[in-house]
Amino acid sequence: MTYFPHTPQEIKEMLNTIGLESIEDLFSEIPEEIRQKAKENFKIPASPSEIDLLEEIKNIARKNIGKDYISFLGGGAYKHYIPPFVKLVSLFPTFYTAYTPYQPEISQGVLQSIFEYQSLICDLTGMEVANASLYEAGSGIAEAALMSVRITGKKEVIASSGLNPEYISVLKTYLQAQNIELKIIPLDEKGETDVDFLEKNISPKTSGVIIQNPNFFGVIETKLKDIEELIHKNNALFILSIYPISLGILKPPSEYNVDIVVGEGQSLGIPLGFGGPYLGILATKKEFIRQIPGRIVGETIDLEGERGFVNTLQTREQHIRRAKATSNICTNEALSAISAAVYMAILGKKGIKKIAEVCFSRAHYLRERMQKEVNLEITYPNSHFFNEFVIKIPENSENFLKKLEEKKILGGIPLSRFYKDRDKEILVAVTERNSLEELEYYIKSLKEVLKKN
Amino acid sequence: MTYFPHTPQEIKEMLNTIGLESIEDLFSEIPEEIRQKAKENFKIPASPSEIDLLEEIKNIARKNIGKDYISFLGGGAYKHYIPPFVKLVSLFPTFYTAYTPYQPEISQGVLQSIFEYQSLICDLTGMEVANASLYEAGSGIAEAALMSVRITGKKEVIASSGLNPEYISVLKTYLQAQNIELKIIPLDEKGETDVDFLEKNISPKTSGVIIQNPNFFGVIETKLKDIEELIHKNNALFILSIYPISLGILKPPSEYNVDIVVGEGQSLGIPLGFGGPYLGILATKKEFIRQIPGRIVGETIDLEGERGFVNTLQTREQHIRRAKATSNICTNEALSAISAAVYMAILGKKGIKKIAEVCFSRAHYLRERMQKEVNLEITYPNSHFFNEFVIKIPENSENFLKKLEEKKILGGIPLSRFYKDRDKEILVAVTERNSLEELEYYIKSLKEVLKKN
Amino acid sequence: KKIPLIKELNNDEKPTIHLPEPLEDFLPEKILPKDLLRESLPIPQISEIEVVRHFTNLSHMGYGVDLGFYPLGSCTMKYNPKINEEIANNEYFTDLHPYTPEELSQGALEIIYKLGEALSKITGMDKFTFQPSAGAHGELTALLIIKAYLRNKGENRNIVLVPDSAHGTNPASASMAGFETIEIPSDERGLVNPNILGKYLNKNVAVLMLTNPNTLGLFEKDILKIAQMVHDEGALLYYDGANLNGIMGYARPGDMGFDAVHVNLHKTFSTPHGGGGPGAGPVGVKDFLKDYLPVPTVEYDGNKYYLNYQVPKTIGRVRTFYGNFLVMLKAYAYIRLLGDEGLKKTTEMAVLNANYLKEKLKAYFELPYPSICKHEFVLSGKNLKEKGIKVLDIAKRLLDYGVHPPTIYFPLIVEEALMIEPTETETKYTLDEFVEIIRNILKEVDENPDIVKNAPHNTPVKRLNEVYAAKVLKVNWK
Amino acid sequence: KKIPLIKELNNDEKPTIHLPEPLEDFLPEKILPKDLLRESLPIPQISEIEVVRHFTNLSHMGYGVDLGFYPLGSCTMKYNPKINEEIANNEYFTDLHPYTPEELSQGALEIIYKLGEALSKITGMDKFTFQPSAGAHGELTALLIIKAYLRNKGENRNIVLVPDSAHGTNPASASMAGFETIEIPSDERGLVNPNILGKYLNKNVAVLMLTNPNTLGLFEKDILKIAQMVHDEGALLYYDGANLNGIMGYARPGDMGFDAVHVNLHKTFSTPHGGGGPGAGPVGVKDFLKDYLPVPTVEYDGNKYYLNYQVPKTIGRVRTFYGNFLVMLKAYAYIRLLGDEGLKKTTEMAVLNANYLKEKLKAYFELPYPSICKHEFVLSGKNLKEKGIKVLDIAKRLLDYGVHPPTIYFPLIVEEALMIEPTETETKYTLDEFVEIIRNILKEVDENPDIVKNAPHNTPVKRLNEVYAAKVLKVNWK
Repeated sequence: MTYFPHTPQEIKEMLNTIGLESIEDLFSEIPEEIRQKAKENFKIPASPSEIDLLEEIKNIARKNIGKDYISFLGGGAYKHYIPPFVKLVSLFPTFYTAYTPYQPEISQGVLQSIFEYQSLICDLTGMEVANASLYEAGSGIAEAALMSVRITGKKEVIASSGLNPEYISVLKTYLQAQNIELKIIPLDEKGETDVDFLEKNISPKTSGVIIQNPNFFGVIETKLKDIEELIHKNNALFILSIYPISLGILKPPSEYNVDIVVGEGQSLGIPLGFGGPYLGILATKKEFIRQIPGRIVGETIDLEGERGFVNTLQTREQHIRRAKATSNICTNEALSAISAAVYMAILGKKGIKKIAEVCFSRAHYLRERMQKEVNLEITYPNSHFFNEFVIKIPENSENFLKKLEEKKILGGIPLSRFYKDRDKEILVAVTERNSLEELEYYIKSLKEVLKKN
Repeated sequence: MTYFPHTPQEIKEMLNTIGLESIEDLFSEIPEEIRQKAKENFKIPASPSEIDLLEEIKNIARKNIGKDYISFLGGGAYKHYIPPFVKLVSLFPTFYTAYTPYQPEISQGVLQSIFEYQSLICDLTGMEVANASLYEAGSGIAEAALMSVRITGKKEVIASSGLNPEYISVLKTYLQAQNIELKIIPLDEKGETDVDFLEKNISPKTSGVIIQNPNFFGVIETKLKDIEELIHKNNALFILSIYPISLGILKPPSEYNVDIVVGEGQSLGIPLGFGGPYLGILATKKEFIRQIPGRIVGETIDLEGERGFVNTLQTREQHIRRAKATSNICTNEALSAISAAVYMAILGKKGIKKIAEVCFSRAHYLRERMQKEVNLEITYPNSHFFNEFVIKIPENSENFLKKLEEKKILGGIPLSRFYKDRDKEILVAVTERNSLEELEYYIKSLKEVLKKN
Repeated sequence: KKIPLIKELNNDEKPTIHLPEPLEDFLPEKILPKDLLRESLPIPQISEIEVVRHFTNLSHMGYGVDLGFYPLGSCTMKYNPKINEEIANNEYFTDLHPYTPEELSQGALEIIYKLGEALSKITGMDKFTFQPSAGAHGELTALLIIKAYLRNKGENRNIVLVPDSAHGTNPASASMAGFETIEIPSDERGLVNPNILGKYLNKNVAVLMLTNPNTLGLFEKDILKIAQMVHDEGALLYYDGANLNGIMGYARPGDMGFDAVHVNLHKTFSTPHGGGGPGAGPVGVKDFLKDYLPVPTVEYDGNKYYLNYQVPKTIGRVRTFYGNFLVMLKAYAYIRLLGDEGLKKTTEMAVLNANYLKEKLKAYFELPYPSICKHEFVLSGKNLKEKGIKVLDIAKRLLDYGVHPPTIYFPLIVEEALMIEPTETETKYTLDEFVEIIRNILKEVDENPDIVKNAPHNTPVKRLNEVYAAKVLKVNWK
Repeated sequence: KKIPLIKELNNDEKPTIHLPEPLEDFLPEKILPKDLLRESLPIPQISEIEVVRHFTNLSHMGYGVDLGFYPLGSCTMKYNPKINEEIANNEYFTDLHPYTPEELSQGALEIIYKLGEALSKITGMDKFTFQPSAGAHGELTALLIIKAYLRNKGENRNIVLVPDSAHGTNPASASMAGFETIEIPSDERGLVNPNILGKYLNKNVAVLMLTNPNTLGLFEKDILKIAQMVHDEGALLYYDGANLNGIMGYARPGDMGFDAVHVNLHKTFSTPHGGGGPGAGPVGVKDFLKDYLPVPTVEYDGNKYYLNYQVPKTIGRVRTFYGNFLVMLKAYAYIRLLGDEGLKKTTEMAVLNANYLKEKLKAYFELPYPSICKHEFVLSGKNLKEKGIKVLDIAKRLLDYGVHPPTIYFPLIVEEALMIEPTETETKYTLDEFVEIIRNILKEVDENPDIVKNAPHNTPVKRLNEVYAAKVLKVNWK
């Protein structure tokens, strides 16, 4: 079984046209030794039918029982409401079964949608230009760091340890490959990037500084103005990693004079999907446009002067510039970018702001109840946060979370997953999909679990 | 909250254009008394949000726990495999958000699809013409009976009691309205329509005779030739209700010289959906085309002589012929018909035959195991059947089925649901979605339940 | 781009999809006598990719509410919310067999029951049946209920009155229910006039069928008087719910004196029309008629929902199972999302849009009934006749501008009728654009009439010959 | 039909969708200092129906495999089975958070693990990582693994060799991995010639990157010899899996001597390309490299699947989480449905289609490398130059005939290249039709060259000015 549509008669005719006798003849130049090994070792059982396959995979899917739990997991991927039309668009045949729009005249649907994605990202971040997408935030941050190296001609990147630890890990991998130095700045007692420490470590050798806001611990960085001054005084670039939904209420990066905005776009209408595909956002100032990695869609005119859209500045890209390209990226996450565009369009400014407010208010409500009613200690109690915060519990966090799992709650991410020494802290995220009943149930369950201890 | 897109400013401008001051003014001619009552009694709470609504209805949906049971329910609605593309087509915007194609030039997609549906139904049944769909089989059979009355000018319809009891019930309702007599013919000991009885009851006054094949008890009617001769000798019409999938292997109605074929099209790619929307199939001989109820799509040419499709013979229909129309049907089941067309196209002759063979062979295998291993008595043991058969159990069928339900099996339909006196019989249906493992589990469970008795 | 018929791609040797194999020992040819088996199946065989391309390309040769303005009068082509599609695609609904035991299908029964409650609130009726699959089916059902009621009272009334502006389904349904239809002429206001009605009312009249607002989009102001007259004569009053969206929240059929109603879920409650169906036409009745409803009804005993087959004087079934359940589900979601205020606002904006558009368009056509309309209005294009232009030409030319034309040649009482229903989901911008398009077309009528007479030009096919179709009657690919 | 930008429909007063309300007492403005808050959000506000129409109309201005032939060379635009979309839409996958505890996400981990096993069988490699999100990402990952391996051995080799026919991603990935790239000229057969290769091999060479079959669609016959030479020199051999579909079932990179490979799930394994992505580029390595794979890997202890962060010499992460999981899922379903025989047949029919089309088209263009090809082949349109026609014109004219053009101007070593990959899912009929279209266009070149030079004519926009775009650089709607 396969999806080929040929009849036996056609196969015969076609072989005849080619002048061969058998299908095997089409592979005759492959050394016999190689073919023999394939014959012996290439063994994969086929499913008996589509019906069986659907059943088989449905049974595998059901093992993901965590899906049915009340979830407070965040840490870079968030359970947000996806308006149904967003999902329908990703099933439009001309979107999902198209390749990269190399032939713009028959690809205006994809191209205009991506142009609108770029525009909406600029609206959201306040930046001047955005690209057509990168894989996700981690590699996106690495690309931004490399961009700062290309632009400044310097080879030292500084990152706040408020950055998602997975992003830091990716960054290390990418920078090490090109012998670029990476310095990590600690947080202060408020859970914000330690500006004093940054001041001591930044120098005219620094190419870029990466901050995340809200940072991995949910804390809103309040000294971005100071940080920006430090960075630009040293002729480095200010790279900020953002959580798009938070920009429904938080001051946009442009107002902090950020040079490159990066971020995970998953919250903009893209399913959790066990980690991917997601969407790497990258936006910057127009002056840096020629150093942007990946594709960019631009407006143009056709022979009759009508508006149309094309991939532009392709001379930066690998298929033309090869070893000198701004990045090796070719396949990106176009369909995710389209989803994000549809998401932002259908919510609009009011909707995005409201979602941000619901996340914010429910998270603050939950944290207050945890403090006041459950007497839980909060890790950065006096810091500002958006929809995520760290709680301290009196025992090993993994044990504690297991007890919550018995009540069908995924209570948060144990910080020990990333920081071996922080084994009694949990990162709790709240979104608009956590109903008030869920918050109530979480509080109730916390009380029960703590009582048992 | 509603789906209107107006801004307050626009509403003001529009009222201004109309020359009114308030929205209320638009309703001023409605008597105050009526408006007041509406104000007092029109109370429906709104859902707090889309998110809440989805959650609320998901919770209601989960109460349909029978969906997760292994099911042997049939009796006119069958759990068949629906190829995923069939479902995708029903979400194509130009199909599902269109009205009846009154403007054929911009509706060629729907019209050609329905023309192809009609053609595929003709291919499947062997008939010459089919309409664009009726609601479902029950009212379809009633329409066919009325058609026979119009064509023959006689007012007496005979139906086999092998006809689905719900169809008989619908038929009674429709015929009684027009004072048409309905006679019901019993089955013989093999579970087939009693031909002798028919012979005694049919007369030149009979307008039509309705047989179902396979009949409600799953039995294949083997004397259709004899029945046909009787019917036509009396200048009545032969109406046959079919199960489309069975025609993958069974002789088509045309070969029995059937005059009107009707049937439930649900098995052709339409979800069970708790009983609807389904698809009423109606096909007949070309000579009767002007008496067909409902819409018919025909091929034509455009101004330039190119092929195109339109609704045709509209002079039969209610919007033109009004009280003299062949039926009152207006809205039909176009989208279900398109699904059926896609279903038949994607399976093709080979696929439909194979599905029929899988249903047939698994049903026969199960029945044999029930007889040989479980020692169950079969109601019509020596009759031919397609994928459905009646078993006898030693106790009240509803009690018996409850015990199977405890094992997450819906073992079949208790005949007592329709025939009060047949309270120890169960109608069992097998389709290609009943895997061999399911059959095995059913046998095992039967043994356990019977042992307990 | 020409799209072939599936048949034209047929090749018997092409593969089908990956299906399970039958059990060799139980193949039909080993078990059934040969004369029961078919020799060949003439259905075409084409490959999966060809099927996908075929229907995908066909879908690009169409139009729908999701593509643009669709002001088809009396059809209520409003936006179909996508959330309802998502809800109706839940496997716990789509994969549920109608004979699933009640205790295992409580969710589905709950939806039906609660939709009935909501529709009762909306219409002012006491109890609903959901068997009717479409508006016309609802009409038939209601007429059968009324007939059974009258017969039960010993009355053999056999006349159904309808206004001359009525939907064609009204008289057609009356015929199917075994009644005769008599048409009442509308008065100069476009309304049923009690004085005229009086002449038609007598002891043979079983029922007066009205749609209110009527097909001219006008509210039957004298409805209370009409109801009184009908009831005084011992007849009943039936509400054709096709236009309920013009008054929802402001007036309830039950409060106007109607005894039975049908509601088109695919109109007022926004379930998609599917290129012709499925719809749903639930029927609501006042208490005194509820013993006549089709079986089964869905009931709630305070604990559990159940199917009730014990309706004492039931007319029986009008279809199998319980109705177009998945359509009900979408309508229920729509009602639940909007609530009373949202539904009322829906009506308000629909009526606002209609009156605004009427005001804007009356400069270009005749407006036979100039009063405030409800959700739709009717223009007459007879002023164009002298230029040799029919409203059909205008309609076809509209296709070139990418909008769906209004309903034409209905209602029958208006010459060269253009029946326009913008619905509440259209923006003012769209309405203004439509006016501009009409203005352009009328300019073309003066400057270049042939472009209008031979329209459409930009569609996948040119104007189609309907007469030819009815002559050759090629209704399948054989 | 012109489609406005969303921005052009903006009106701040328009409603958003029906969302929950925030808790009044915990509004940001009551809690956060003002200077952290934004004053306004310039994102446009338009209504739901407008958004739906906007994107639905845009979707009707495009092309995809589901609409027709898409012989874009090196891109493997085969049919994307719809069953895989259904599988990947299951909420138990789509709604699963990547940090869900392992015991509660066993299904997802199982899919990743089993896909790794299957790809190992297909490629002859020992272990896979799924972090790479695309082919180029896989190249980078593999190069970093190789680099780490060499550094661990104390070797500072810094040269990556690629043939001059290589994909542009190869040198670009080499740069990102901190290597220098040197191109090896192909020989007159279009292949890497061991004699030429010998001149480039030395102790600075870290790796030779090959795609086999290469971008000319030709199998590198001397691959065993090449592998020997590379390994003898202490360098490694890397397989760019973009063309795996040309040999799957007949040859495995592992058996040819490759040490590391990437596989494009969106090419060979038919996951849809999404208008540019997402794809997935898992990397497989031989045993001696597996300690360098990115963390975490997915493992199975005989009882339970788990994430392993303890990879001794790991290069670290190349992205967050575990890769494009939903893409993996589709690829897994594809492989499971087809099995070994189906996959092999896939290759056979792809190669048959390519050779058939090559045979038919060679009359019309130059065929620089006439030997049997694999899944694709390259023609040269330089014969048209004297007529003033570029292959770009041919490509644009093809759009008018409703098919997607081949890849043009690649590979760089062929002048006026047309790179054609029909894939196995195309019918002979489609191929014949394509030949006929080409024949027609070439006739037009002789008879009416302007129609070709100014093509396309039937598309939503006419030929677009790419130079102008790069000049004005209008990359958003501000």
